Amino acid sequence: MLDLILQGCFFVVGLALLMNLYAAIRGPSVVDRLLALDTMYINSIALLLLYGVYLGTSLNFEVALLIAMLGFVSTVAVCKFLLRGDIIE
Amino acid sequence: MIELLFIVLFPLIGSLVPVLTARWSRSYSALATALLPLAALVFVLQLAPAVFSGETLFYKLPWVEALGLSLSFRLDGLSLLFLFLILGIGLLIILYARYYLSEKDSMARFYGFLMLFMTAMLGIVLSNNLLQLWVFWELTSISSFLLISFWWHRADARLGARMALMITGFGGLALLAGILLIGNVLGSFELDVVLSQADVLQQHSLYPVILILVLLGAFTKSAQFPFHFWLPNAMSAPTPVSAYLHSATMVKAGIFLLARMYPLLAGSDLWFLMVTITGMTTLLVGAYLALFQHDLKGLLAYSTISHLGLITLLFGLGTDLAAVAAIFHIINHAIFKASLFMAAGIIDHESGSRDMRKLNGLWQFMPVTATLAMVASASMAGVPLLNGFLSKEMFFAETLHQEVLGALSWLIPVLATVAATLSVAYSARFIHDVFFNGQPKGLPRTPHEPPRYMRVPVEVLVALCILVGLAPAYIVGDLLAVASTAVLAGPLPLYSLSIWHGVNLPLMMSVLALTLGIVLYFNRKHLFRFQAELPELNPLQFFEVKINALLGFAKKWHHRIESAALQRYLMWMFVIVAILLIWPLQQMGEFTRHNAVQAPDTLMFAATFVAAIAAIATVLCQRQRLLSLVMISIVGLVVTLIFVRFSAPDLALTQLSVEVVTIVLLMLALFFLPHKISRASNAGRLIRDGAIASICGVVIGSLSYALMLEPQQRISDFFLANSKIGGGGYNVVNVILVDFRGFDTLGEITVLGIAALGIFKLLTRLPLFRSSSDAQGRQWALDKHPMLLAVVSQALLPLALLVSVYIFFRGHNLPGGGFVAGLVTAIAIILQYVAQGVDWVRERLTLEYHRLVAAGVLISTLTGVASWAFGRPFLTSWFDYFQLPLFGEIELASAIAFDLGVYLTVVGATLMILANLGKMTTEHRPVNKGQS
Amino acid sequence: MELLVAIIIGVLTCCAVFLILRARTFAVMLGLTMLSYAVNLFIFSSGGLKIGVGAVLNATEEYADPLPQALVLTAIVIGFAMTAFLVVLSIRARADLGNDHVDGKLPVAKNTRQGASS
Amino acid sequence: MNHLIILPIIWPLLVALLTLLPPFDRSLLLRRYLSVGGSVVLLVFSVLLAIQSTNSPAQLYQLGNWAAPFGISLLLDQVSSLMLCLTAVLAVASSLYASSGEDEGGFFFHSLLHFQLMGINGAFLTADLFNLFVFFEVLLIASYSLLIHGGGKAKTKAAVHYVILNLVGSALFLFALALIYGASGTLNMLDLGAKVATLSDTQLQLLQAAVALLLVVFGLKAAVMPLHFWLGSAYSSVTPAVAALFAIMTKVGIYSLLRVFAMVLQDAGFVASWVFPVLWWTGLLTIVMGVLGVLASEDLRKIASYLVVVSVGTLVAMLSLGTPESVQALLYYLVHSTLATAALFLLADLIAHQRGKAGDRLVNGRKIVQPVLLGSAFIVVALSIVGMPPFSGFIGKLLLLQAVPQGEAILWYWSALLGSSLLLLIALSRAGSILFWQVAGADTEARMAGGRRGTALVLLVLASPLLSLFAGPLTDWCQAAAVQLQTIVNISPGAL
Amino acid sequence: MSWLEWLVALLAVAGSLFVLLGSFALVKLPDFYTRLHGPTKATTLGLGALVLASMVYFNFVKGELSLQQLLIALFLFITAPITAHMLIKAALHLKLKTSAPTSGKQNADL
Amino acid sequence: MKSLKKWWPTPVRSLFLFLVWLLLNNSVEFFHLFFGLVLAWLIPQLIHKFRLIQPGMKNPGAALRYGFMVLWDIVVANMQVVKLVVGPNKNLKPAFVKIPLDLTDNLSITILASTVSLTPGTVSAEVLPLDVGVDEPRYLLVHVLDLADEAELIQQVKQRYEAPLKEIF
Ligand code: NA
Ligand code: NA
Repeated sequence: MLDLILQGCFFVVGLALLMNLYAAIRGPSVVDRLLALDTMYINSIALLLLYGVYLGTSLNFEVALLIAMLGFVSTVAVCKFLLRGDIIE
Repeated sequence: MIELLFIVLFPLIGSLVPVLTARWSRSYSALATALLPLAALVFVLQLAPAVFSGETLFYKLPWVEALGLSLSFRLDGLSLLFLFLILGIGLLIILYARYYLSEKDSMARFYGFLMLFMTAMLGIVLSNNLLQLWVFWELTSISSFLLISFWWHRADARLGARMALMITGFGGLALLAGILLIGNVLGSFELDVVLSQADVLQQHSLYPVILILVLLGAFTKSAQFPFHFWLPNAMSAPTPVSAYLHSATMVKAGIFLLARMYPLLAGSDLWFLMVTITGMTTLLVGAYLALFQHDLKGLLAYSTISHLGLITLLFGLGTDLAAVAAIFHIINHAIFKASLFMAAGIIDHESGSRDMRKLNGLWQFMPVTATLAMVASASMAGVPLLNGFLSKEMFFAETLHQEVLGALSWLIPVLATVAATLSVAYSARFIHDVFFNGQPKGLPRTPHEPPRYMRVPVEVLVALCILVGLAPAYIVGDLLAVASTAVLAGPLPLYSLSIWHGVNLPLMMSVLALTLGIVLYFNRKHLFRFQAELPELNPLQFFEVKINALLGFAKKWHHRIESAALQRYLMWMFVIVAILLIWPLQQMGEFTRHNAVQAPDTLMFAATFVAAIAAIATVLCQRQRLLSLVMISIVGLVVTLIFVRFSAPDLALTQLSVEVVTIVLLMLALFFLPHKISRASNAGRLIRDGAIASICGVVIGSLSYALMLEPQQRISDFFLANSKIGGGGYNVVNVILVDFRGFDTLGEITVLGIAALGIFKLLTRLPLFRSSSDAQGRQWALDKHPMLLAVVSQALLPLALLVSVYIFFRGHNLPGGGFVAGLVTAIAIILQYVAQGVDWVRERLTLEYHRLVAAGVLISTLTGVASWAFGRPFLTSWFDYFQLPLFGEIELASAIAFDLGVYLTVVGATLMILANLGKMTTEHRPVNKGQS
Repeated sequence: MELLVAIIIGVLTCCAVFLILRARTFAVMLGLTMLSYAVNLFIFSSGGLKIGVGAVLNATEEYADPLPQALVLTAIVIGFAMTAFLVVLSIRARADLGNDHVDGKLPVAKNTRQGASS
Repeated sequence: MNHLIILPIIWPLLVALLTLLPPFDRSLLLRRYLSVGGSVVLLVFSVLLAIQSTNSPAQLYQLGNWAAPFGISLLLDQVSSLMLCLTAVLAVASSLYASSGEDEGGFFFHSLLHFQLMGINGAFLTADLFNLFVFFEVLLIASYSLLIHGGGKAKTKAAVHYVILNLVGSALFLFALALIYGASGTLNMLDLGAKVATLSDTQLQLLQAAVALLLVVFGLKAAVMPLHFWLGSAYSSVTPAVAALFAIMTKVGIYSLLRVFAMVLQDAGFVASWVFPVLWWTGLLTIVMGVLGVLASEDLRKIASYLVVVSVGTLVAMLSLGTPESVQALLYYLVHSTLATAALFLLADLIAHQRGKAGDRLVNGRKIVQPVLLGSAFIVVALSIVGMPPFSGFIGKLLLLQAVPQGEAILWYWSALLGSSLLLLIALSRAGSILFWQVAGADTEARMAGGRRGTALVLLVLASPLLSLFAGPLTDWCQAAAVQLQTIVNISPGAL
Repeated sequence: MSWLEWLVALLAVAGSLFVLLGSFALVKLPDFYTRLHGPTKATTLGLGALVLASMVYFNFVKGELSLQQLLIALFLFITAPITAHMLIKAALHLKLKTSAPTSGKQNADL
Repeated sequence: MKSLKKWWPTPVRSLFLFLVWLLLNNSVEFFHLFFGLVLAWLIPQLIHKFRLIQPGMKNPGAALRYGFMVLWDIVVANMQVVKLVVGPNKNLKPAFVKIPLDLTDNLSITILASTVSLTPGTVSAEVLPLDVGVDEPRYLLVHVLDLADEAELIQQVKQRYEAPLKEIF
């Protein structure tokens, strides 16, 4: 039963991912797309958490943790790029 | 018979003597140079009696057995004859050159090259191995190149030398092919083995090819038509060189080869035809052209060509007597031509010109030299009582006793007479035009007799002309006999070397030729006029034009093929890949289904869809660069998720962290690259590239599908079984990385370290190219380091470090490890750079990154080296468990030290790359304000 | 599953090749990055696809083939080093040669409004 | 346990790392001593290994003490030890030459040089295909960095092409490795060789796909037509010491082809049926391309670069014959041609520096200050390359010519080899004639090739007569190496 | 299914729905500034719920100690506002259009 | 006390790290406790130069209360957002609002801005003016998804979030 519900959750999060993809493709601005990408990172974390429960393994939590950390860095870097061109100055 | 080796070796060592004695006086230096060849001659004389008594002497030193190449010498009659010519005339040339060369000319260089050349010639005639013969053969080409170009400041000398080298080099290669084929057919290169197998060879289907190749070698060397033109242009060499190379040696090497191979190759119809016709043509062409030369040496050069043709013709006739005549003429020609060249050199040297239109009436100025030259040219013309007459007489006789051309055989004596007539005419010109015929015109200086000893060589040779002419049997009879025996490899025919054979047809031909020749000379105007109307062909110019045409052709095609367009090269590469891959794929046919195929699920469908769309979007917006970067990040994210999905968390971690660094890097790059570019490719190219890309995609995709369906028989079970017991870790992937295949990892971090060093190199003295506004022309924002970001970043730093320590230590047993830990650390520091700027970080982090990199790799390496101390191979791991109070069981493993190296390298390298790139941009950043 | 992964690999390869065949260094970099994704998946899939079984001992009943995973890890790192070098090289090329064309010079004529000065 | 086997990899790595650490990273002089000394020591190691490998069976070195095929193995046989010696000789010459100023043209020269050596030696020693990939990458990344040493537009331009092509090549290599592992379940060369016979049809097809990719990868590295385009601009733009070292780089490709096709897969039917024919024809075409390049070149360095292409074609075509004789000839010729082209690169630099503005371009220039040294060196090298006696080239060419079996092959190979010899003779005599003899302008003070530069040049140039003089034992050695190479696979890894 | 499992299920469903909501906001809302609210809030909350679900599951259903998920939440709560801040800064810098009824544009200097 | 400060300059941060370490390892074994202590001490030492000068926490209890309040607000805020997102776009009344700040130190401003971003319909866009340490008053520019009354919003932020923050630091 839990598995079934979790599969439903996968479907929901998968749908969210597709919406992000749509947003990323649609834009219209770069920042919109960047926002979509960042959301995608976070949704991926959601997916990993669900997947962990589904498989009953915590092997993937570090991946989720890193996505949280690194997604932040890359989004910030792109923003910095948009603002200043030079991300390390 | 080690003396045979010495005969060659001494002059070789002799080539160093003039270099070593360069500081001595010229006479002493020349004398010293002459000593070693003289010694060689002594050896020859010492060995001569044995040869005269019919022996053949051998000496062999192994060299390259794999090739069948040995230093194998043989001394028979033919070799002996040539040894006398080479060494005898060579010594005279040394004497002559002492006076000929001016103070400006480097004697060391001249004598050095001359000795080298002499060595090469001696090597040829003494060779008992065909490959060895070829080696020395090529050496003559090389050393003659150096001699001909002795006065390299003159363009004609340079070009003439190159032309000679090219022609003889070509012949040399043909000869090599011929020799190798002989070796293939007969199984040996040793002459004493080979020469006795004429039947085998001539029956073989390759015989015609071999014959043609060998003859090409011989003909190019001995300047036979149509390869004759290099010889006159080699006359830009100093005269001693011409006297040596073009009388007794270089060109005679070709003749020697004919004589040497005579027992092996001669006797067939093909031989008759090719050698006879070539010889006859050369004889005529040379004699005819000699008549029109205004240059003294030019005349002699064409005369040489003509006489070489004569000798070749004689070998072509194929009768034993003709061969004897040929050998006799080799001797005679060498003697009179060497003396003539030297005489011409004296004239040139003392009068400053070689132009026969200027040289007139020299008899008054240098009567002795004139007399000598006249005798020698009379010999060349075939005047009785001189040596030239004798061999020419034999030649005439032989032209009458052949049936080479069948019904047309009568042509040969007729043409021979014509050639003799021409020869008389040019000899007459040499005598009359130079020594008589009025007064000199416009000579640079007043001619006079040369220094005493400069004339000695000429005197010696002219004396020989007369002596041989008068008493042939006494002087050269034995030599001719042993030489002929060697050539014929059998009993000698009956011949007589007397000067009078009665009134016979050959004598009539001689008389006719002499008479007609004189007549022709005095009526030469008509002939000159006729010749003047023919188009002038300057071989040097011709050669240059042809070479330039060749280079032009090469350039055209080279540039057509190598267009310096990377896209084309890459296209080729992918096309080749596609072609090479489609074939095995097609063979596979339907994919066999060994493996259970797993049913796809929604998530995987979604992932496929997202990845595909994002990849295509990356392609579509590749000209809006930031966008494409966003799109490719999506692809990267999906790939990460796929790794998670299929149970590879280590991969996901690594992929993710690498991707972030890559994105940061690409963004740094974007700052310098144009943000938006216009469409560069036309529709045709897009379609073409699309097609290639699609094929590659389909091929690779299919291969991967086929691969996934293959049954698995892998070595991995070993890793699973030994990871814990042998490597001390539960995470098999990590144990493979730091232990089973730790060597790969060492290489991998080395690559990373080198990349960092290389990038640092690339960034030094980078002439910057920057934009003060973005793609839309908008000024950059003023807020360099947003405050909120700065605060949060520094708060994240300890957290990130803690996480990286955690990831580092758990790596051995759970997903993680030094690499990911290093990247997390590096990214956390990079975040500081982004949030606070280069200067801020530099104040707080005073690390030399290259040292960090080096230290990292060094730690890993030394971990590996440490196992030597325990007598184990490099990188043998060690781990153990310790019970400590409170702590419980603790595992210590060498893998941790290894992984620490990995960690440090990754941190060092990543920071070295990113921070330096960032630093670079900051240091030179122009002030934003005040720019339009 | 296998087919879907193969399709992803195929599509990535296709897009990567197309990008690599472009004239600007940036597109080529993107292409190479994408090609390395494809390569990594390709190597990874050569070990067969396993769901829910890692390569960590005792964590699961069955194990995935760890070797391809280790190989991919090495490949990722090396690919990263190489990409980094190429990125900086292309910056250098832009600075030295004044444009970002892979041949160091823009094709003549046609569009003169090209982004040499962006 | 014979740790000497791994020293040709570890030693240069240690030297390279030391140059980056204090006190060496502070003092150029110390770095030079370390670098040249390190190269000499490397040469000693290599010679010791060569002596060890002579007349003894091949040895495996099991890294991490894991048995083959599970751990990575290094394989020392006569072929690999020959390549090690060759590399070390180049290393000595290159480090010595660079130590007279070239190493000041950018950071980390000596480190990169030794990293490069590590990569090359690793590629020669490893018996593991994935490890081969790793060492390829080590040598490539080092070569990228060395390529741009000294700076300048030409280098940057060449580097962009070189790097991109090689990155694609690396990706293809990985595809191939995955296919090999997927098809055979192993990465160890000897193990793979033993397993080929047991593979199913589909697995063989997959292996063939891998082989096809490997052909492209190694072909690219070796610069086989039409994958040779990168070479001309890359080799002619690098600094001389780097060029001299790069002379071995294409040979790494040849060596890999040799290992994989003449050793590992020698019994696989498809090698004879299509791999060798492909190599044969591309090899011959490569000769043509190289000769065209030589004739079209306007400077000596370009000529030297295309001479590399010619030698590659010559070797690849020979390789495809697959007989012990051909491998023997190949080995000898490989050594000869590598040293000769390396010498030519150094020589081109010395000539260029003495001819004023004309440099090494084939136009009138200033008179060369040291005509005897440079002229003799040029003659030796040119004759060597053309294949004229008495220097090593002719022995090499004779071996090659004789290794071709009777039949149609003779016609093609002999024509290609002899024809190329003639055209090279024309080109080199023209080049020499212009460079040394077409003098214009006043004599000036020019950089003399003394000390380190001269020694490095002489070291490489002298190799040619020595190779020729000792051709007897050397060719015997090459023969033994060839035989050993082709019999290793029949011995199981455990027996080594 | 035990009530704990039901709790897990409830949290998972709620979390997923919030995640979906965040993405839906992204697609649906009229301009960048409004869209930004979706991911910053809904998604973050959704993730918080999922973290809880995961923790309940591992700690109580499976009975293993598992607290790492908290870190994920911690990280997100720290970084999400900054991400949003940087994004909106960039949007303001690029002067992205606001939807028609937005007031106070002069405050943002648009 | 002073020497403790010298050897352990950032006790709060260390405590935080120590807890995180235990969270990461899911364990309270001695081994992890020990390492956690070592790391909690070592890491702040290693990077102490990177620390921005910040006021110490005056009232940890208030901080805890503040944290729970924010968490609750996040949940509540999201309920509102659900309504806004699902409802028709034309009902939205987006706005940019400037909130004047009494806070002066960067840390508390950052926390305030973050809180604002996570809670009801607001996202912090900018802290104005940009330069730190100038005399003129600073503002927080926020974007509001659905603005009912500007003054009320400002009031709410200042009361609910800024005031407790002033207590904490
Ligand atoms: Na910067
Ligand atoms: Na006259």
